[in-house]
Amino acid sequence: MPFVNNVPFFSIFIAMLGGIVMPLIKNGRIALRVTEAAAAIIGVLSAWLLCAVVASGESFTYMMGHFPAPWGNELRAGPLEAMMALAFCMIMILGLEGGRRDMFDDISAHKQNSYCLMLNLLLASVLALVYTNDVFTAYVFIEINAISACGIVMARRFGNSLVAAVRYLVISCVGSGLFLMGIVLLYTCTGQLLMPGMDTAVQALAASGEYRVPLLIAVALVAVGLSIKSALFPFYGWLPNAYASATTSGSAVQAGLISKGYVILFIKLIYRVFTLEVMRDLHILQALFVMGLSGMIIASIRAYQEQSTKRMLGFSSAAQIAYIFMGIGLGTHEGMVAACYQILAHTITKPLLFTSAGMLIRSAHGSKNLHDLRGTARKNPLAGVGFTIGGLSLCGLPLLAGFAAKYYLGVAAMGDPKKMLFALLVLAGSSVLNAMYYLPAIVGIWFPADKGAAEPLAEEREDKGFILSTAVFIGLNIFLGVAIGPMIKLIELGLSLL
Amino acid sequence: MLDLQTLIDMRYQVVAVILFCIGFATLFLHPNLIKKVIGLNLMDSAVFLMLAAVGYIDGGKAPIIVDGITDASYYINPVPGGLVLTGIVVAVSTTALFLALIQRLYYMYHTLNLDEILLLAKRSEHY
Amino acid sequence: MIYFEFLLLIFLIFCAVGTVFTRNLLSSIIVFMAFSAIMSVIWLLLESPDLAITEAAVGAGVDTILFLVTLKRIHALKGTEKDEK
Amino acid sequence: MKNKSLLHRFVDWVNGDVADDRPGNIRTVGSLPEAKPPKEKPEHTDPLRHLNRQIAAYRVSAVLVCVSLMLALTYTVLCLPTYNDPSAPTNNEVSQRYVEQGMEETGAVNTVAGMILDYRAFDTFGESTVLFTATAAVLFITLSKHTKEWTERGPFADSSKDPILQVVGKILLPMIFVYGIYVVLNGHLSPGGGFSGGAVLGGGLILASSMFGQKKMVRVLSANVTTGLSVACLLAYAAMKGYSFFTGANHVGWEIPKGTPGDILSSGFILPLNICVGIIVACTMFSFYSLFSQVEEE
Repeated sequence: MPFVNNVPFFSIFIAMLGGIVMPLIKNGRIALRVTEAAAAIIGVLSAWLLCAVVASGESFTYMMGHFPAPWGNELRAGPLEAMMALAFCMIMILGLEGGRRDMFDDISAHKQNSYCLMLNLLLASVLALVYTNDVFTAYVFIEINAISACGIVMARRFGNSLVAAVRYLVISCVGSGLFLMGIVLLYTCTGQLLMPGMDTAVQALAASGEYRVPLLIAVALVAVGLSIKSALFPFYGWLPNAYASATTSGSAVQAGLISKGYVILFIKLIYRVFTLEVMRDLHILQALFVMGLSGMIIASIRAYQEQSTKRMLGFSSAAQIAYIFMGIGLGTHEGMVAACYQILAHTITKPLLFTSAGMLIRSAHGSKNLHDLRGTARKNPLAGVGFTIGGLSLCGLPLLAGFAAKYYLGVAAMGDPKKMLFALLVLAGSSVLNAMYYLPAIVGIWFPADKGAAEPLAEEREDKGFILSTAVFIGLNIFLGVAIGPMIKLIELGLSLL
Repeated sequence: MLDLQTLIDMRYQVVAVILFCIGFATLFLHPNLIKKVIGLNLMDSAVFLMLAAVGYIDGGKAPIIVDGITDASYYINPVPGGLVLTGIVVAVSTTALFLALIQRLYYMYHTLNLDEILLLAKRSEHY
Repeated sequence: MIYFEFLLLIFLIFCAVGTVFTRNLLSSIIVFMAFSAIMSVIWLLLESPDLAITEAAVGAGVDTILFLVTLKRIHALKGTEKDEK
Repeated sequence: MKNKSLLHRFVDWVNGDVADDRPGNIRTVGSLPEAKPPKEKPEHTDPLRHLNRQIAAYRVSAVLVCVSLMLALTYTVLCLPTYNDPSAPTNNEVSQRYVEQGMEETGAVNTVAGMILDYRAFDTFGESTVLFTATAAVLFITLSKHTKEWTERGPFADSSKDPILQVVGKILLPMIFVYGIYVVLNGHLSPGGGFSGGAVLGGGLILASSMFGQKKMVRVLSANVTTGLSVACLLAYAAMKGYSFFTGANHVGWEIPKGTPGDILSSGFILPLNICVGIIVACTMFSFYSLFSQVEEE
């Protein structure tokens, strides 16, 4: 076995160890550096793994211990997993750098190391969700994810952030309870906990028609549990407050990592256990499709009505997650590719918006209200550029990541004559809605309300971390918008090797 | 198929489902936060009961090897036991976090009713 | 033996309903503790002594204490404790 | 307004100068607050009514969801493999191997301990991390500058005067500790293990704390000590399991001697792992309790 195959195990362990040693580091700045260093090491390792699996053209399983598939825990890695791990590590570093100043201002000094602990464990749990080959391991790490995300939400300890945290905790307990019930039912009918054994058993059950109702309910419970966790349309109520009340880097990391980890787990489960045919047969994909379509419209409308900047971005995230589930709900291979592209596009765009918005809010002296942000981009042009690029990308301006994702969703929708009309109409409608709330915001931040007065330029000293992170974010966004062909090929390779 | 014999045979699972739904409804519907936590615990216990009932075989012994008998049919299935053990610990951590949050919220809003807390939070946002 | 099982299971449901519908939070928690205790007997019936020990220590022990401490902190603020004295 | 160019009209719209009386259509970037004084009041009450309506809708839908969930699940359960059926899908090669070869492969007589600490050890590592994360999160909520004073002066600071607690505690405490330690150390031989024994020990620590008072308890087991112990044990756990994951996956060999099954010093890493887990769980349970009684009032 080549040594590079150890990377998934090392990634998860480095992130976990980074979290475990945090209580020993009392200084917030050092803690942040250690967190970033851990994420950087994992990022480099993931890039190495990505090169290796693309070169070898096959994915592999990794035994966690001395025992193979149906007995011991296993990890599994292929191009898609490695790519997602790389993306998540990058978002982690860039989000932390972009929101660094806010973090030191918002969180009291003796809690900064605990905050970094939560971030590390969040990264570890997301990585484990991406790599795991075992549904019960997935459950355990979902709980780590929920608890650490809750810690990140309440880091600021204002009344509202505690309320947001308790709402988040209630909803995520419901989600993980349903998910656990789903895997218990699956275990009851199949007798397996690892994906490779479970998939043959599920195929056999689906073919023979035995235990059809339990299978349906189990798959439905898993789907509902994961969509509650990833804030799909009817269950997105917790999301805007949770994102809005965290500190800037917390919002960025949440928007980039949390819901995406669950979606990738879901895609893995679909490909490795349930298969698209069984899912379509049980009418679950259709339900997801409808939920995705409604979410695209309704969450966008809520974002349009929203007055607070970060809550608007939160609702926009809910709409973007609905796009992903719409892609999954198409039930075709192209739909999945488009959904993965949308995951990548949103994962790099939304943290950019959050870090830029955080900087603009600083320029507006901490006011969250959208109309107080007028003209703030003049004070902090880089943040303005970041917000503009991010917003335009989500509106679907060509050459940016959001456009490519939407374009591919549209192309994928063409493949299914029944769903094509709805999908395209809603896609168009949702894009118009996106433009209706992002464009005024973008114009607003560049033009001060009182037209004559030229504001003095940046009074704060330059924040190198923010400059770096914004530049890299914009670069990534343009890269994803331009290098569509190779990325699609990579995703297709990854999906075929899942 | 819905006859008494099936219900008697499946007694653990049926009770587990009833408990699950009681817990789920409490977690979802009861405005009192402490009751929500209790609902969460009921829900988790129900899932564990269901899981453990799956592994039980009449006449099987606890899976602790005695006298060198290593015949699988002599013992019950050990897998659910291990999973439930993990689950119980996860449930107690969530409970503790939940209760700590409740104490904090109580000091801020002086109520345990989530609806009231939401209203108060909304109000403080606007004034 | 099966009658004993039924007795326990019915008791379990009674406790669950009781703990949800009791208005007084303290009694609700005590009923929940009884629920956990019954649960640990059921684990024994299902031949899982590991779970029985854990459930008795965690469910009936630590969980209940955490609930009670929370209640005490909350009641202390309300001043109901002084009223009782 | 009609003769303005499209760009100007757009700029006006952004500025909120366009008359738009539809309720709810307030583009905030544009709508200058002073431009619309009559809208100020409803804007404050509206969200609350909206929230109330939202809560009511949530109620109704939740009841519907619960009822349908109950029906669906009951029906599902009746279709499942029957209880107590030796040929059910769960009694397959997985559990067979755990029972039949577990003793020689892990060295543990207690199959459940062998399963959670050897076959499926990654889950268990995750589980210990859940506990650790929860402690950190509770610490995150409760920690403040006044914590120390509160421990010294709070309602739990002094030893209890209650004679029942003192007498019963003095009898029970040694028994609880001996039992807990026995359960932890014999995890691979008899029912129990790190989690059960750790919870028992944690319960014992809580009892001791309520007997002697937190002022005394903190001298022995302060938050720093419990956190340090948890971190050290988790690191030891990670080191041992990391070693065994790495060697197992890479087929390096270097196995740990298993010893004679049934001896106290047997079954490789399971005994030290159980001790680590036991300490983590006991520290976590105790620190939950002490942190809970430390939350200060504001």
